[in-house]
Amino acid sequence: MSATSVPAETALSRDGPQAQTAQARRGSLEVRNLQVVYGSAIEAIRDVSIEVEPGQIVALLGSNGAGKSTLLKAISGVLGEEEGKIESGVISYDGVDVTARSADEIVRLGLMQVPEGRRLFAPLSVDENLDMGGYIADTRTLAKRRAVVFELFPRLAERRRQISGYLSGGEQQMVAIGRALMAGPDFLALDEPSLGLAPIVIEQIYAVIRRLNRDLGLTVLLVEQNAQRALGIANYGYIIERGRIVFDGTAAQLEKNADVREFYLGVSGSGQKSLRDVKHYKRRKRWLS
Amino acid sequence: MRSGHFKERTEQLIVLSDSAPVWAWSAVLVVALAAAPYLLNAYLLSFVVLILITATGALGLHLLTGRTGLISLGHVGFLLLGAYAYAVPVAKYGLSPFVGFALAGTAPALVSVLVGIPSLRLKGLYLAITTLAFSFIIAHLVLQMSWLTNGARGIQVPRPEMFGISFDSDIRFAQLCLFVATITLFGVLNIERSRVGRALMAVRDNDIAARTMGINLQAYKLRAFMTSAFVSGIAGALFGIYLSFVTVEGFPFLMSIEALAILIVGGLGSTLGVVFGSIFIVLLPEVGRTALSLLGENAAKLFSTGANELRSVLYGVAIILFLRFEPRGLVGLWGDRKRLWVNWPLRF
Amino acid sequence: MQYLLDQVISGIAVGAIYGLVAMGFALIYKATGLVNFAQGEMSMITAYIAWSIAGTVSGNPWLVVGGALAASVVLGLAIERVVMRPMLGEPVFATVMVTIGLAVVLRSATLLIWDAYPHALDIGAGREIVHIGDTGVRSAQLAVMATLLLALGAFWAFFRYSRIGKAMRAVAADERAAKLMGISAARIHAVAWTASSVIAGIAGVFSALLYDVSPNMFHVGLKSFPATILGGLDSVLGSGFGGVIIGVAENLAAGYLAPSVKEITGFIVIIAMLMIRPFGLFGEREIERV
Amino acid sequence: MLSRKATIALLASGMFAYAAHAQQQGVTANEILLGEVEPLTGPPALLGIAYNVGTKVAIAEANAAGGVDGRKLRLLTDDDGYVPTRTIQSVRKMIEVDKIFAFTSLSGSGQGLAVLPIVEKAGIPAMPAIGPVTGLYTPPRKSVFVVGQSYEEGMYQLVRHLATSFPGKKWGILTQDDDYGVALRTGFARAQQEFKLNVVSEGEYKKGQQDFSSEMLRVRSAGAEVFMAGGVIGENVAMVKELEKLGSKPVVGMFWPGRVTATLKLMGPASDGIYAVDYVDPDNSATIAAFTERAKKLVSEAEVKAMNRYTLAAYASTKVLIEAMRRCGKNLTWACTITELEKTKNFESGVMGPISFGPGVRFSSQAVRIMKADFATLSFKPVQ
Repeated sequence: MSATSVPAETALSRDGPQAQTAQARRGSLEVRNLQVVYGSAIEAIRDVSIEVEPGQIVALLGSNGAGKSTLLKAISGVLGEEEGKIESGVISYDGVDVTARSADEIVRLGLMQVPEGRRLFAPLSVDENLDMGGYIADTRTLAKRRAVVFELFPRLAERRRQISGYLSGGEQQMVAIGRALMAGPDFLALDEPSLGLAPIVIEQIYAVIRRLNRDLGLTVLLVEQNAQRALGIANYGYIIERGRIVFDGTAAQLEKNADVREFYLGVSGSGQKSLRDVKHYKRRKRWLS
Repeated sequence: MRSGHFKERTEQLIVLSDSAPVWAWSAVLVVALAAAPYLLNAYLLSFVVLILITATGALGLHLLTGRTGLISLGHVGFLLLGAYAYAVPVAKYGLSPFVGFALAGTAPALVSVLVGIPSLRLKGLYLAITTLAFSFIIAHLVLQMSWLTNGARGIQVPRPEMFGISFDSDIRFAQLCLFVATITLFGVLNIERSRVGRALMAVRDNDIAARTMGINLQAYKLRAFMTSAFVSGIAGALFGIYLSFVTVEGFPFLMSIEALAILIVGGLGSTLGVVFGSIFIVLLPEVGRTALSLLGENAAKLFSTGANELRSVLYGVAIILFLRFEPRGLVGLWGDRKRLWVNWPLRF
Repeated sequence: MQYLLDQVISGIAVGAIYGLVAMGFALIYKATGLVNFAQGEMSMITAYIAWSIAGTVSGNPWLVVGGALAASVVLGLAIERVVMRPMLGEPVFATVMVTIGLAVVLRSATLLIWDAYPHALDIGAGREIVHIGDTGVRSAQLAVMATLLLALGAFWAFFRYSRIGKAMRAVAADERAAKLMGISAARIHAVAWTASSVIAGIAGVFSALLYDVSPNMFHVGLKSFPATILGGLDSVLGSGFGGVIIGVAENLAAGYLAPSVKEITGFIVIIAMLMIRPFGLFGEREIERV
Repeated sequence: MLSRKATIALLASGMFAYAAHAQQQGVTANEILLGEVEPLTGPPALLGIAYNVGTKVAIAEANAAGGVDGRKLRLLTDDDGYVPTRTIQSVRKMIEVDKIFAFTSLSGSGQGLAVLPIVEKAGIPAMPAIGPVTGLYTPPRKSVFVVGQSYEEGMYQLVRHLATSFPGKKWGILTQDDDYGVALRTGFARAQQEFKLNVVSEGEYKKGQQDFSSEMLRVRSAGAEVFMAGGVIGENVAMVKELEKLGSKPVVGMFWPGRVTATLKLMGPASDGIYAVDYVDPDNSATIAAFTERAKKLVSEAEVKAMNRYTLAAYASTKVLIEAMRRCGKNLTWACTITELEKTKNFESGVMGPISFGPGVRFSSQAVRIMKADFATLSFKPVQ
């Protein structure tokens, strides 16, 4: 697998290897004091700041409804779909302010998102889904990138003519990641890639994510509920609760933190959870924010 | 205006209204409407009558489209059926208006089963199309069965006489329409807060989930169809009486579209919206007329024979602009005002 | 036998017009998820513009056709930009209602700009009678059939091979995901509206050649609607075929049963078909994986 | 709350309208207000606009001659788009709000029938002449006067003429699926029985239909030699062009709503020799030429262009009304106008045969004339 990784890198980057070495590495994201409101009434995110450095894998952990997906939508510029609005704060990517940019401009800058639940173009074939991922690229580049995707996910090469809606969940996730790679991104934001998949498939997907980061130098922002899995490959992590960042630190710090262990990794200090502990944690969370 | 009021118990949620001011204002409205016939001239009264009939018909559609989420593009078919089901026995065979109104409700309701059965398989626009097709087929059959319906000649419909009251005068007829519209409105509000009403809403919002919760989809959809057709049929009968002359031409396809427009302009899914929407759509052409006449004779001369078409253009533009700036309908606008009041000056 | 042949051939010619308009319906539905109730009106406006051009260039067919095409492009773009784009992201219901408002505006504007009289569109071609065996057809009828075939081929290739065609299918499948791929939905919508306006315009010009321009022309929208349903709302090619089927069915019903049945034949055909295939003959069954 | 506000507004304006009125409504010291409702938008505007011009010409003429007993006439026009509900609204408005003196039109046939009860109850004089169907004058209504001819009678006369001119032929007929079509068919049936016509092809089409290929194939294959085209304009044109395409050349007869120059232009040479029937004078007659000359001085150029046979129908009907009003002199009331209208005997309007009403007679049955299309001059010429 590692033998073919060099051409893969060449093909996937948008500027080729020369540019890659000539410039500073790309794929840095900074979100500062972001506030998002839905329907001008419901505040989904408040005062959130995160930072992702080029080449990092950063995990964003949180339970259902914590605001993870909202944050990703804000970053990708697709909030408007559900009457969401950025009230204040700044999102900058590679030093460019993208807060008010449209989705396609952000893609052109090299930031791609793999949305929650895959969201493939169900009636389109695998090949056509990949084409759509590379909508902004030209035909020759597309062919090269497609080869890389098939090399990463050999299964997709076999199924390239199939209607993507009929693939299995794991295969669909592969198409979703492959589709994002077709744009030649520097930064990949993955929204719950393990959702609803069998452990063995999750294993494969995570192996690919790690490879994308290590071999191709992609920056990864990993949104997960599956904290253990995510912290296993992340450099740094944020915990978001009820629209606020309540904790952040390196993966090691997070794994060591008692509360994170208890509530996200399912490991209790004493082995038994008491109501008092929960209350204590909730109070802490409030205090932290 | 009350603020900071929350409903905490189911009873509070399903009661028609737990607010004394709402009841009081409703009473004022009813009294005003009851008094209106005595105070208005025949022209203004005819708008009131038209609004009442339109609202009744639109409430019928509302039960189907607004509450159950089944789009109908052919509701004019039920109106037409209702009008004929009233006109044929009453005007042609001299039967009592009671029989006429009973048939005006039941005939469309029975026919709606025929339309409803396909609906059990179809979704969204495909269903809408079968209802559209149905309305054309109904019109065709009415024209063909001239032994019963007088075909294209139409039937002259007299004003009814019931309970020993002659509804011949405009005032009495307006009162009849007010009575029917009020009964219908209360009926619809009552259906909404019943088990059936909640089931219908569940069907609208997610029919697969509704089924898993033990709601018999087919039965409920059919029931929605039948109730809707019944109400629309009664409205059709009233409309026929209002027109005093029932023909297929008096019920053009455009009426189906206008009925949908009423729901959307009012705010889809809202019963109050149906009332707002009916008022808006019935009065809109009149607003255009007034606006143009305010421009004076010169404007009329400027456009020569085109002045009326210009009014028609304005009507279309008004609908577009309205939806552009208030896609949630009049009820949305109303809700905004209310929220502004309640939440001001703290927005979150 | 000759009678049957005559009925079928003239049915195909009528059906080709339905088919073209129906393809316009399907195209907009596919790209935007909307039913455009102003389709017939768009077709009518283009026909009137063609008539106005024909009046000033004294019947040079190429100028008329070129001018009408240009006008339909402008019309499609303008409608998308001015009327539809502001509604982006609003509820589908409200947006469909906007197309109904648009239909009212276009219909009245036609009468405001032109008049209520029918007029002959004379481009110096199209009215000649050609004989195929014993069947007489007007050359414009042959041309409209050929145009439908051409349009079917062109759209097949467009959806299969062109990037924007594939993107249109992607937008139809999942608009937000398409956005995340950098596909600009607004641009796709603009293309769909323009293409739809152009084929509706072509249908309008043919219809004007065969039956004159008149303020009744917008009826073609309602008449073509069953064709779209028959073919499948989201199937552009299917709608084209659907038109031909409806056209022939109408003619056979009127020719063998009674002329009065003609009007509802299309609707009966689609009800029967929906009982068998609830998503149209060529429509895609919604792919639902739970 | 909107509805509450609206109610208050309605209440206020309602009381306003109840202000006392002195003499007969619509009549002031120096003005008389007339009103008419007709389709001015949509495809039927074709007849509504032309009709409106006719009324205007009649009024302008009367005003130019010093008005009615010194009072100038003013016309109020409302568009109903041919939709009965809107006709009802407009008629109510004109009676109740605008307080007009009389109606010069109550829109088309179906619309006219729908408003008849209102007009009858108000007792206001009305002269509906766009679609003079039987229902408008049978049974006679006190204040409603109809100038024209029924479609039934017109059709009967046309068929009678063709049946005697072309005896022993096979007949075909295609009519519209509305009251107009029914009336034509009734007239046709009467003639069919009387002349024992051999009818080989019959049918109805939906109003607004464009393509008539299958219907005309039917007509041809049935071998019809005389064909009655029961459409209005576009439909008749499509039928004739279709017959031309099929190489079928039956004798074609059509009806007065389609008897306009536009029809001939659209049909092209195939229109030559088509029979038509009408009760207003033919286009190329001296009377119409004189009328057109007068009209040119009284109305705008655009309005002259919009004229057709309905202009003449309106002109004659309105002229009768104005004449009756004039005879009332100072004492201009509804009762007097109705009485004077009733006394109308052989009134010459200049564009059709003499007009007469009588006690209990609310229909001036106008003699019809059979005409034949002449493509070279784009006109209909009387036969014989």
